[in-house]
Amino acid sequence: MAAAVKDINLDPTFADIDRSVRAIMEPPGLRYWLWIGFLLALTLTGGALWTNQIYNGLQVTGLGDPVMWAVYITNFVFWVGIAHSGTLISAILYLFRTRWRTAVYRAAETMTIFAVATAGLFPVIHLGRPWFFYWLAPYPNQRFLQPDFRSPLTWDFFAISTYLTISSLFWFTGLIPDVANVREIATGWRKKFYTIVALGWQGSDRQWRHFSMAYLLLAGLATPLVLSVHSVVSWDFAMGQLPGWHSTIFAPYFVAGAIFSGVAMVLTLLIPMRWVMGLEDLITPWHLDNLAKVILLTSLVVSYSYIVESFMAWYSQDPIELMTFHMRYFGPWGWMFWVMVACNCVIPLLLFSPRIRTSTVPLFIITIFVNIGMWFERFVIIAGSLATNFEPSQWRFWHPSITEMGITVGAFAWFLMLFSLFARFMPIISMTELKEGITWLKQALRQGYAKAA
Amino acid sequence: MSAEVELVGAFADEERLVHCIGQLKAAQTRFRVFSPIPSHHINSAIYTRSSFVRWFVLLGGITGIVTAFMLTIGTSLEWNLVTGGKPIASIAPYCIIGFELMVLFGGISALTSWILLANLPTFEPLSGYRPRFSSDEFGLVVRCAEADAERFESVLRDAGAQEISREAA
Amino acid sequence: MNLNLNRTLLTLALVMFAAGVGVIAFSQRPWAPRFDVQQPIPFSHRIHAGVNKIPCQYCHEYARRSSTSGVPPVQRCVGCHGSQKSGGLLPVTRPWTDTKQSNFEIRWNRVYTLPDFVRFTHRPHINAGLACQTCHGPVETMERIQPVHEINMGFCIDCHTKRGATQDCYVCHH
Amino acid sequence: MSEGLSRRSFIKLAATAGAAAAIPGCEPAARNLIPYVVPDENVIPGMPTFYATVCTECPAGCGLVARVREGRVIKLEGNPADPISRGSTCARGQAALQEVYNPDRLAGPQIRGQNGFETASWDDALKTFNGHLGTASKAGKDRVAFISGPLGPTQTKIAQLWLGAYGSNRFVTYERLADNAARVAAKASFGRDDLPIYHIDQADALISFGADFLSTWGSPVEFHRQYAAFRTPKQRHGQLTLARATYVGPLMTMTAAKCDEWVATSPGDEAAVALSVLNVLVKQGWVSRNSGIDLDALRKLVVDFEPASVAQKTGVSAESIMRMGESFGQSESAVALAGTDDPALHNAVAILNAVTGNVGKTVVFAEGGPAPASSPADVEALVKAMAAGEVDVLVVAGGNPVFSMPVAQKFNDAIGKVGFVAWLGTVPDETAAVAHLRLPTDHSLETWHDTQPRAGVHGLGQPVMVRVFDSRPLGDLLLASAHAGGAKAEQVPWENTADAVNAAWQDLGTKAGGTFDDFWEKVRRDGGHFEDVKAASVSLDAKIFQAYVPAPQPPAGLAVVAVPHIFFYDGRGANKPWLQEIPEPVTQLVWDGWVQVHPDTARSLGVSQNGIVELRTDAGVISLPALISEHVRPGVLAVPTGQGHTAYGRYANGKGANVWSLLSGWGKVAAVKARPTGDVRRLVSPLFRADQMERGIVQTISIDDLAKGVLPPSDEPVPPQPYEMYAPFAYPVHKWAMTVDANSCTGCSACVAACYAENNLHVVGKDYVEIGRVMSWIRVERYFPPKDKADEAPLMQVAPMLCQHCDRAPCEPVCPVFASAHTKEGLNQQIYNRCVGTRYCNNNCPYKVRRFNWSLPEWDEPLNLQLNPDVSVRGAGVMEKCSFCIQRITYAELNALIEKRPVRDGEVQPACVQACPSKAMTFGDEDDPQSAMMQRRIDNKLRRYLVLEEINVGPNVTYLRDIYQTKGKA
Repeated sequence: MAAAVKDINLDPTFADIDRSVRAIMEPPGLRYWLWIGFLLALTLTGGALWTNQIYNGLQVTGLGDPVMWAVYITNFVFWVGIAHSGTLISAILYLFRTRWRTAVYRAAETMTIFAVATAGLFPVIHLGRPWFFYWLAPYPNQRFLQPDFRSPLTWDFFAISTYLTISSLFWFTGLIPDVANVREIATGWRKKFYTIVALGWQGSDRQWRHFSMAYLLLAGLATPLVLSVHSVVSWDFAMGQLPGWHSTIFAPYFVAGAIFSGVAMVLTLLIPMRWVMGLEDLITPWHLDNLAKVILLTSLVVSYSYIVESFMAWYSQDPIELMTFHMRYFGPWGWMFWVMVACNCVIPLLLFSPRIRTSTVPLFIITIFVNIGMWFERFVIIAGSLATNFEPSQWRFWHPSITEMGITVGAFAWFLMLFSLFARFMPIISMTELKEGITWLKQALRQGYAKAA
Repeated sequence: MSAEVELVGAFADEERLVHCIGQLKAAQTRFRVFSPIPSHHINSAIYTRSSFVRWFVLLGGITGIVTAFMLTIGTSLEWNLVTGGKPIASIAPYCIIGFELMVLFGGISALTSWILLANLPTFEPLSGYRPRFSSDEFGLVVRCAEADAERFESVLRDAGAQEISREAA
Repeated sequence: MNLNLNRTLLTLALVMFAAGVGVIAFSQRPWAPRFDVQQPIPFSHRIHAGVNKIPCQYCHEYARRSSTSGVPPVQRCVGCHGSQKSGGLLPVTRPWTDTKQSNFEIRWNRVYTLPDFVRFTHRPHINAGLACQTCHGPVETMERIQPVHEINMGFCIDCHTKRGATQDCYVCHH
Repeated sequence: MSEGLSRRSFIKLAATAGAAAAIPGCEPAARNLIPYVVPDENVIPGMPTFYATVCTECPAGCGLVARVREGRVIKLEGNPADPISRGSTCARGQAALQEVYNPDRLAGPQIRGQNGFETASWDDALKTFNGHLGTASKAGKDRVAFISGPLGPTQTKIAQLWLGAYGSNRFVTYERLADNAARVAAKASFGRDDLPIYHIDQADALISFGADFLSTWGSPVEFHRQYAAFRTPKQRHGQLTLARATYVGPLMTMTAAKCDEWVATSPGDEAAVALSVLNVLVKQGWVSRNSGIDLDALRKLVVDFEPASVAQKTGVSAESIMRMGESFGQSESAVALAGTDDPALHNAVAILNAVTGNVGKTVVFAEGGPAPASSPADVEALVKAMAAGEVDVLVVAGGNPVFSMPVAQKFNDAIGKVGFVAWLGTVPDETAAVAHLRLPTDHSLETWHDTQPRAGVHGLGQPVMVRVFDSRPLGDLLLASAHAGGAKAEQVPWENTADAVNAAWQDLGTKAGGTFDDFWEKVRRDGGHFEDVKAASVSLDAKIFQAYVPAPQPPAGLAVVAVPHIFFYDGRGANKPWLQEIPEPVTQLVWDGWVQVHPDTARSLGVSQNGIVELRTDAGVISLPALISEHVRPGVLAVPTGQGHTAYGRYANGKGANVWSLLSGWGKVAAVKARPTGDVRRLVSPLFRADQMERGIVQTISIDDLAKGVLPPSDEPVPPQPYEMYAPFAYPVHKWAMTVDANSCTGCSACVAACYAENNLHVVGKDYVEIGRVMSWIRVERYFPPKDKADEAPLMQVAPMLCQHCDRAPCEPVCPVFASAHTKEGLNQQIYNRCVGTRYCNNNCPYKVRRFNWSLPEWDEPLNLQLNPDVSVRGAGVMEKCSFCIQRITYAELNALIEKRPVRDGEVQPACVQACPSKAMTFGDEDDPQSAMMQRRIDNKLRRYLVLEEINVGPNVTYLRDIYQTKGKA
């Protein structure tokens, strides 16, 4: 704890915390609305392109045999991955009583919700007949015909929807005391809104009692869930027998990758946010440092996975497998692989230096690289393996189209828009947990760690 | 029987509050605590048994698993369509559905159960609540016979309540 | 437990009930065709099939040999009605009695329609000894044909399951 | 087809039945039901009717069976009774449908006015027609001329009578790909006017000098069947041997690729090589004694054709020549074929066949052959007359001379000199563009006609459907015109073609015996009258040795060779979308023309792949993208025929370039100057890699290993089902499966065309083929061996690749909605209307045989009338794939069910199996070990293999290895 005591800021009283967080939620200015408007425009563009795609069929994409999955599924996996770090920070670290999570977990979890919401769009977008997407869900119908529960895509459907539900519940539960807090000072429509959202929370002992238990259990449920979800996503590929997909390490490999990209995305969002909103005294370098360490660790795990994957290909001596990997490194799309290696394995090594870990600008740049690298990783695995399949006569490499690019950009805008809106209208930092944390630490200092725990 | 009153004491510090709770429990009076933060000190000071929520969650989880296997196996047998030469009711893949539904049902029952057990949603505030109890102060509301009011006021004051107000119940 | 809780529980119960009812109602597809099909000619199945006991396949002659049951050719009507005694069939018989008028066509309106992706054929069903009424209802009692069953996949597969007929999707969908 | 079905009701039926072509969706098919007034006793609505007829796509004259639904012909199949097709077709035959329903077909008569062609009524059109004819005939004799493609006996007769009525006998048939040199040689060496009948199947060795007999030369479908028999290993001298085939020519054509050896010569050198082979035979004393020819003359002829010297002159290796000589001389019976336009070669080949005693065995002249078609001389005479203004009225009924006539003839100028040109045909072509009057005639499937492709084969073509457009039979037009021209009834006794054909067949009937009605009934059912031919005894004309003129030296420098395209033929196929979309078997290119260049030549020219090359001859100049490949002789620029149309409909126009415009003479070779223009046009192929990287897609075995009974060490068979996690399912009723013989498959793609026709596949065009959106359910896997393996492999490895209907199909469990599942009869079913389009199934399909509808399928009216009503048309966004023609399976099963009998073996034949001219594919029931399909597997244990067997998905298509002859062995 010594390090923590040194780094963490113990001065703020409950009142200070409330003041600074409530300050964020003052009615925003023009610059904010311009930003939102910009994002909205991009989102709508993406929506228009999608409408056109539904109307004209998938011919507007660049897809073709054999690369029938490319950008859309890559985006799907990418966003699901992003989502994971949120749950990691809010649930898993909660169970470990990690203290540095308190300041950042609300932001991270919000990111989770919106990332899943974004990811959930892509399986529908990529469908040939999106208007029938509900056939993946079991529902009563006159033919008694239900989805095939053996299909990884059905697993996906269940996993993603469960994940979205559970993290929303968890997120919502955590929000209630804070909303009740801001309810007390809010005025006008906000007052009404917060009053309804807070469900009449007053923080009585009885409410806290059940709240705490439920919060604990939700965290307990979310923890295996987060691991399962990305494993299931990875099985979309591992279950296929396509060389480059058919690999047993995919589940842990993808989960690590997910945490990696997710935490990077958290920093990508937090660093500008704390600067714009003046949260330097709540989100301290100490937090950034810890997050950076997580990135470093997962980066090493991911690099290890790359090595194992290639080793297995070599060790199997299966010519088809070998050829797939040869093409992955040196084929027409080889550059993507090397971009990915650079971004995911080499650049993060800089984080071994504590100075970089705590200085915002370099950290920010590194996280951007990580995001790019992880997007390419998914593309290389998905599209690259498809392009070099079993049938040499049926190889073919894919060319992007405006539609795919536009929808991808639109998705990013949609995500950022939701996040920005939330950050201004809801407590983006959990006051309750900050207070709890500080109280806890004060006691810890006074009475020694063991007694307080 | 004389009329009852409520004493509302505001505390800045959690430990004092906890100490005070101990005394009130000893005095076997009825009281309620408002707190801006979840505190297991307060919780354990008041309650001996832990919340029922966990039983609801267990129930939800089990329901989830059962539903999942009934759904998957049932619908497969309804049509017995062979895919990929796998058995009609192939258990292994269905376990994944089982797991997901267990988590889903468990989570939903966690939320509903805690909200209901906590008497939420409600829009009639509990007596003795002050807005700052959601922000930076702990509140201790004691309900006692008018006669005992002074005694408990002193208890609160000694415990370190910053201010104490009295209102008719 | 106080008032709030009960109220909440009640609302919850109501919502779930409503949802359940909704789902069941939805699964019954209330928008399915139940309309009253008008025909250009006041032809009565009741008189032909009911009163006069003409077997279905006398007119719908292709049912046992083909995928379609076949609409009777005008010739078939005239076969019986052509002679002078028949009164009410001038529009049909005229082109046969006077040679100057060119052939004309009767535009019957379909009563039973199937989606394009269904490859239904009559002949196995007739040859399996199914009565036409099994799917088309008591035609011999109808002045004008009205659909009795909604012919959807549930209806087909239900019968196929009962009779142990094939359940391969490919048989009808290809 | 009887008259009961009026054109009007046909259209109505088309409307209702055409509803099957609507997009899958919940809209009801058609709102109205319109009954017949009088039912047609031949037609049961909803059930197919079959009519026998004859194909007129090329002079081979294959017998066809047309499947007709509600008055529309929807599929053509080979006529099993016909001795030529024996129930098979080629891709061109399949695509004949797309001429019947071609959207560019002439819809009604047109007269040239001030501004282009104006539609006219039939009366006006015929008045103009007969008017000009009348004035012409009054102007004097022979003022009227008639050009057409090869016509059947009866139509020829009609045309001549009609000409007679207008006092002319300028009757010329024009077929650019006709084997004129062969006729000259047959006359010179055997004194015959007809062409011989070949029996490749009875030969033990074959040498083809530029005869691409598997794609365009002679009668490809028949030759496919014969060649498959020829290539089946036989016991000779107590040892299992493979008959050796060699191809001599400048380009590795499809035929060459299926031979053991391709001897690359410069165009024109074939004759020298042939004589050199003869030299070997003479020296080795392999000349049969009893052939009764004087050996000295022969020796004198071949003396200066020592293999060594020839090799040195032509660049052909002496070993190859020796090998050819040995294989030819040592075999009991052999056959040599000549396909170029060099009479010297044809003479040499005639001698070759004769002196080895093969004339009468594998090369048979038969009595009663068809009357010879016009010779180039006749055509030239007519053109001269036209140029001299001696022709007032020219009637062109096919052949499209403007497009393909040798440039030196100056046909375009000549036709300009003709006062009035009437064009009679189906789809207006370049010749129609210069006509004054265009009359739409019936397609051969819409009218009566007959053919006599060779002695003993009389094909009868009957109309199988009511005409789609407002057209008339060619015969009827001419007869009517003849009568209008005042022809006497005793000269021209018939009113219409039907009577004429009927009359023409009277004497055949009397020859056959029995009453004519029975005969007529029979021939209409059989699609013709077929009798055994009496072989004529012929002997080599001794003068031939003196008459022999040495081959003209091939042009120094670069030479351009026009290669007849297997699908476009001389160019008539170019407006059929299927034929444009199906890749050419060897190059696998689509929707374009190209010039095939050897890498060395390309380097010296500075040409790169896809770079546009300008070809300039004394006759003309064209530009085409280059295809760099090893499969052409250095110094030779090979250009496929048929593309480069300017006025032949939407699918043909502006594709590639017309190679005929480079050739001044009747030959297919010319000296050429080539230079890269610097522009680039992408040549597009649905295939990506040409080497199979030892993945065993198309596997091979040498005849030696086969004889020894051992497998190549590289591929020990994997145990059938090594590790099974689950017990396999039982298929008690049927288990449909297929056996494919890679040894018989030539890659001709007839199966692909048949699949397009049967399963309503739509064409996507060049751009979409390039990005992998081609829709064909079956494709030809075409691979070439890597250089280092070239000696231990066939020249080209081909096999059809279609859905393997795996027992443990990887595509099935990944579909979230059961759109892909297994039936109780072992089929892997793809349910279009359940598919949501995740495309996961295709990602997981190791064979990549699934096709996704990227866009809404569209057919230009009235091509949609050809759609098969028994198969749904798939909408955008759904996956589709080979169904083993489930509609045919259910059809057969229902028939069996109703007739209370089991399904007979061979009763179900998927379209591809049915069409395959070399019968490389067999379909049947795996539960029935007696079925032909299973027998074929059992008889070829050593050659059996499964594609990608190691991934253990349990495919139901078993392949048989391609057999090759180790190089350097005879």
